[in-house]
Amino acid sequence: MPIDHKRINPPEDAVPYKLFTKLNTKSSQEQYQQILDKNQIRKDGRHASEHRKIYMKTGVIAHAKGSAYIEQGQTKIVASVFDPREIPNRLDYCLKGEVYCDFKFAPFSCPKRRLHQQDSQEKEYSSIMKKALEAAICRHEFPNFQVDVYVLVLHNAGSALSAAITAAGAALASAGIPMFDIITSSTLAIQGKDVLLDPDFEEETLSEIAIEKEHGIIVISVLATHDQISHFHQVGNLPLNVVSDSIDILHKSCKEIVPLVQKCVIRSVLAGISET
Amino acid sequence: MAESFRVLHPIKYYRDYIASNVRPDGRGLHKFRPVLVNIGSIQTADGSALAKVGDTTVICGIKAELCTPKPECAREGFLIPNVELPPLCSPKFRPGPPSDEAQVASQLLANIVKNSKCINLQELCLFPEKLAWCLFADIICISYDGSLMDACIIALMAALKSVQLPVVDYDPAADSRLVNEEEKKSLNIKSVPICSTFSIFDEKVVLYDPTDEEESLCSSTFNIVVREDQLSSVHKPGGAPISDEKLFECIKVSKERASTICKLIETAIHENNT
Amino acid sequence: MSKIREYTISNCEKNFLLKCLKDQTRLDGRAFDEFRNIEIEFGKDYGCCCVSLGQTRVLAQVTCEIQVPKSSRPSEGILNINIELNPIAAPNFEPTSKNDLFTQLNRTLEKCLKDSKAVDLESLCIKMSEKVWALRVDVNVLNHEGNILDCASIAALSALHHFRRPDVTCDGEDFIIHKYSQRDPIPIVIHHYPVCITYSIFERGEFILADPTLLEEGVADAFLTVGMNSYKELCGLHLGGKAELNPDILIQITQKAGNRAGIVVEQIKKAVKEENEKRLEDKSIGFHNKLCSTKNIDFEDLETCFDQWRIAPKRKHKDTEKNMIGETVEEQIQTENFSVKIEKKGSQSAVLVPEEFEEVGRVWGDSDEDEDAVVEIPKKIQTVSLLDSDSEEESTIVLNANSQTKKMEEITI
Amino acid sequence: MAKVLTDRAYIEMNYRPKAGLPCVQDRFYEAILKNTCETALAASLFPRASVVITLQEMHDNGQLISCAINAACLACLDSGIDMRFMFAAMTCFLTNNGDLHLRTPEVKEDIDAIFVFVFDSVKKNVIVSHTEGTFKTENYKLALEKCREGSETVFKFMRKEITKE
Amino acid sequence: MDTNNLLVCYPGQRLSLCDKVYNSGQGTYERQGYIYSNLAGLVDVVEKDGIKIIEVHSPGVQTIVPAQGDIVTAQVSIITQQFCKCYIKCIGDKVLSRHFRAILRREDIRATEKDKIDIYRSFRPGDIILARVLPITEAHTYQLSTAENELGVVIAHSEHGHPMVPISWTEMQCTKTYAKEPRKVAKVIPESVHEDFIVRLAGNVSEN
Repeated sequence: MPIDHKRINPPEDAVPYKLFTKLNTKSSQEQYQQILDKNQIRKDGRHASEHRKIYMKTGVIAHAKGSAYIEQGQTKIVASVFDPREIPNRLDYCLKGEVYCDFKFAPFSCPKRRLHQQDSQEKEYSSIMKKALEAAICRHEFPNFQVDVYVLVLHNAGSALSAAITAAGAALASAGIPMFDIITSSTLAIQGKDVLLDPDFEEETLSEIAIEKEHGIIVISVLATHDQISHFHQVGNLPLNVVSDSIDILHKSCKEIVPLVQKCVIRSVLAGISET
Repeated sequence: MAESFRVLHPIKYYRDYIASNVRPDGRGLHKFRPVLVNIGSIQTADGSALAKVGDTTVICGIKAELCTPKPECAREGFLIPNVELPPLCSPKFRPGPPSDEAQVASQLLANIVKNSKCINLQELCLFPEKLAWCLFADIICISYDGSLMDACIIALMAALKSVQLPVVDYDPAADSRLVNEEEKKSLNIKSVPICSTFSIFDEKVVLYDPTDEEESLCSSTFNIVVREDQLSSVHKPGGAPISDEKLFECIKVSKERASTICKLIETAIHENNT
Repeated sequence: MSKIREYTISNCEKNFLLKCLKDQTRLDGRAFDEFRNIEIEFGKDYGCCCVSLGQTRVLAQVTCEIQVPKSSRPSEGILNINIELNPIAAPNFEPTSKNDLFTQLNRTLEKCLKDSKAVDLESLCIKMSEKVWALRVDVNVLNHEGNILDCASIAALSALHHFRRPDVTCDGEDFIIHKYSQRDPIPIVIHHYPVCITYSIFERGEFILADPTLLEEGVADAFLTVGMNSYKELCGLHLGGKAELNPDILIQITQKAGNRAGIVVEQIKKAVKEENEKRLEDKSIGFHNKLCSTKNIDFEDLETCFDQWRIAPKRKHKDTEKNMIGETVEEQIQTENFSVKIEKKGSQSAVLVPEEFEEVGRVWGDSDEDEDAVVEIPKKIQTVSLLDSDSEEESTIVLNANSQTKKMEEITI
Repeated sequence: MAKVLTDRAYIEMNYRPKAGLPCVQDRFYEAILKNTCETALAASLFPRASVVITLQEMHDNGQLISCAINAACLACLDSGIDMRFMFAAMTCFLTNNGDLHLRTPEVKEDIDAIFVFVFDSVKKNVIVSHTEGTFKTENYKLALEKCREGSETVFKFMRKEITKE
Repeated sequence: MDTNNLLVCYPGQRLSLCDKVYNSGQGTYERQGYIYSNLAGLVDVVEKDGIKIIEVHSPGVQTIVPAQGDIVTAQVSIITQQFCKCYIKCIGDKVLSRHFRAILRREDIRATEKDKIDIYRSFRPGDIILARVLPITEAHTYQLSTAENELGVVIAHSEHGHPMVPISWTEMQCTKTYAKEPRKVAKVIPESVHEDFIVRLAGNVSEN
């Protein structure tokens, strides 16, 4: 790794201590078997089709136009939105405004330390978020301008992408950016016949490994009022019928989150009124 | 109307307020903002804390890794503090490598940690020349509204106090290391340095605990770091000159504030342990 | 903005220069093949030297560290050359961005010193494919008065010649790096001494000037840089600009450069030798010998008068601190300057509230809002629960809200 | 180049270490130097202009930051740009036996704390205070006084150097 | 404010049918015969000629961009022979938290004797001006005009940094040095939204 001249540099040979813990002899299959018991109850006591509890709050960042903080189980994410600004380095006129998304994991947010520079996964998530949010924002209302959306994951306990999209949606709404609808998002992890809604970090990682032939993760975001899916993201190997069933589950789950976001957004409006 | 006046002629706007001994946010000139500490909420980190000074929110997460000590200090481990000012926290920051402000903050924080000797780096060494702990302390600003250093130090110190390191068995002959995660130890934090920020407005009025707007309008901003009843840093990086009398008044105030904030951290730690 | 700082040459300057050349004169009175004076000074550190060529000044510093060798050359050390063009040298140099001039200079210098294998890289190997010395030569241009390259190559070579690396001994598996005080440091092995010699070409090779100044560089059609060692071996040749040059002239110039190289290398060797002798004799070394010939401040006198302030460490009674373990939920702290209140917030938090914040009414929380004002929210029972906590907690980000949500479970389900 | 300020000159500071690329520590020095020069130079007389100050480290034999600040002051004086006042830096060392020295002590381990102060030439007020190590307020006060007296000599030296040419 | 009688909505909320009586206004959009909100804010029904226009306004500082014909407050940053560059800081009486770049060309400074205009005799960098936004073209930046009596410099500082007061259409005078400097001065209009704003600024200036 080259020396970063703009940060204080650690010794070059630092390695996570987890590498030296007593060797975990369990294969991923064995690990997976512990995740769900016979009654479809997971380690944390949730049923396989049960979503974790969400806590949400807007207006956490003083100088942002809009901001939101979300806690989905242990997953903790902050999102902020800034006023439209002129698109830098652009000379031609564009009819629709642009959305710039920046998704970042804090260095301490995952079991393994993350680097300061944006890695490929973060870049991928940024572009997925951009696609998902673009559909919800009335981009024709601010031609030639760009809205900046920043997301920081403080603690990644699974389903970070969907939680980030939900939080970014709430931040956009509280920033007064014109939107077609409230956007919510949900994650589903599939391994064989098991279908886990809103997986935690361990469930998520295990579903990415091919223990059985059919496995994978699906993230969708939904514009609830008009029953539209604004984006669909899938990894792994799944047959078509499983996918369509999954979409139904996810769609339902996304709709269930909507009232929470609505309540949160309205609260921010009322807070705004009492200030002025 | 007042809002547009604030945008168009900010100095005059502030001058009018300060002439009547009050700041636009309703504080007196010599008043501090409330402080909040929350400890140990990020389980993926080995130690973590969130500090909030007024509207400035900072989160510090500490990740421990194993490394070999430097040949010149063979008996010492590492504490690597880095302050991150992401574009998320304020419209004045842009994405990209750390800004000059973030770099200066990181260095100042590293200096304060070194000067105050709050942590004995030798205790982070597991075996001389062979194995040591490297603590990555990443301090990320979530919301930026002035007095950044105050919040950074509180977050870092509170996070350090919450660090739980596993016990490591090291066999120098075979160079084998075994980490026992069941058994964990906390760090021995000797003392807690506390930073207070002050700004000089119009070269004569001292504002305590300035907000972002105040800092940008002021001609000088300086930090005083107190450890127990000693000073561990008086950092004034240029700007308008200050008279001795005002400087020592600020030192006195920071000492009083430091003891209350130390108690605050203690209370939060105690809450965490119960 | 950078254009303002650019050095531009007026037509009359240009014409005057060319006219002078026709009269066989240069503006500074030198002959066509005459070089400016070289001065080599050494700093206190090993491998630090400052070279001036007329008004052009360059500072070079060699540093070393242990690195893993390149996999393609496991038994060779590493040599890096980095030239820095700062605004200190000329106003049109930008501190951050690297321009074309930088790339050209750095590359030519690398060709001359690195690619000609002047430095014995194999002697820098400590352990095959594991540990080698990496040398880094930083060349900082201090003043740009034309012909940076010659000056930089002399500085880099002198610095390398002057530099000494710490000694390393092997103790079984371990390597011990000895400090300068423990064991004498070791000089770098240099096979041959190449330097760059630059000529500028005017009027299609009609006039060829050695060691051009800044103005001459600006007017010249082309320049020719010859990398040459004292054995008259060619170590790189670079022709820049547009000149229709006769091959004969090229050979002629190279011949001349050979003679010049011998002289320059002799001077470098002599300077380093003198410096090393000075070091042995414990004479005063370093830049300050030349820079400040007059001693203006006599600190010795100051010291004696200031040192009368001896400070006896005073002892103060420590205030017996209140024991505040857990029993008091809230504590009022009152001092001369403020009165604050520490409150426990549950879930690993505590908050410190200055008293006046309550008085002013700027409490943390939002005022309780009326649910009635909200229109059309379907209030069905969900698996997702909204934490309807007290307003106070809500305005702060309280991490781990889920510990609070647990309490809410009974209500929502 | 959007650094144009409508009400004063923009001061650009470059601090160059002797070897290697500038790192975080050098940025830290740069910030101190920049803020100091900003207050000392009468920047409001040159709106929409920029002043570039470059410092190149030649040799570090202790008291580097003081030396850099004094060099910057002399360079500013030499440039002929209007200044509100001169500034001079002094370093003071607190050794473990409680003594204060203006000269770098021979043994590094003896040093308890290092103080760097910069004073203005008009009121002799503190422009910069930079400290290393822990110390008592009294020590700080004494070091401040000592440096203030020492700065007189530096100011004298600067005046002499400037009038010489 | 009494929060009981307010109608609060969120983006995507269906507000009403879209028909002859109810029309979609600011902050709303129409889809498949219904009016939906596209902001989180307060619902406002404006009645005009028997038509009810439904609007939604978000609280606090609104997200707005300059539109043709808006009166804006801008700060001059750079002047050249042909144009001056400025930053739009307020639109009408709404303060922007992020300013927009704009250009004021020489021929748009005043309405008469256009060929005799000198930019440096009209504006100086740092001046606060009132200007009108010209029709938005394909160009990337906004174009402004001060070719009206009510538009031009409202706050300016003299060469020595002291505030100045207007003494005629074309001149302002320093309050400290009494030196006169040429400017394209704005006339204060009583009906304008800027009325009390300018009065207050004028008051502050004369205090100094």
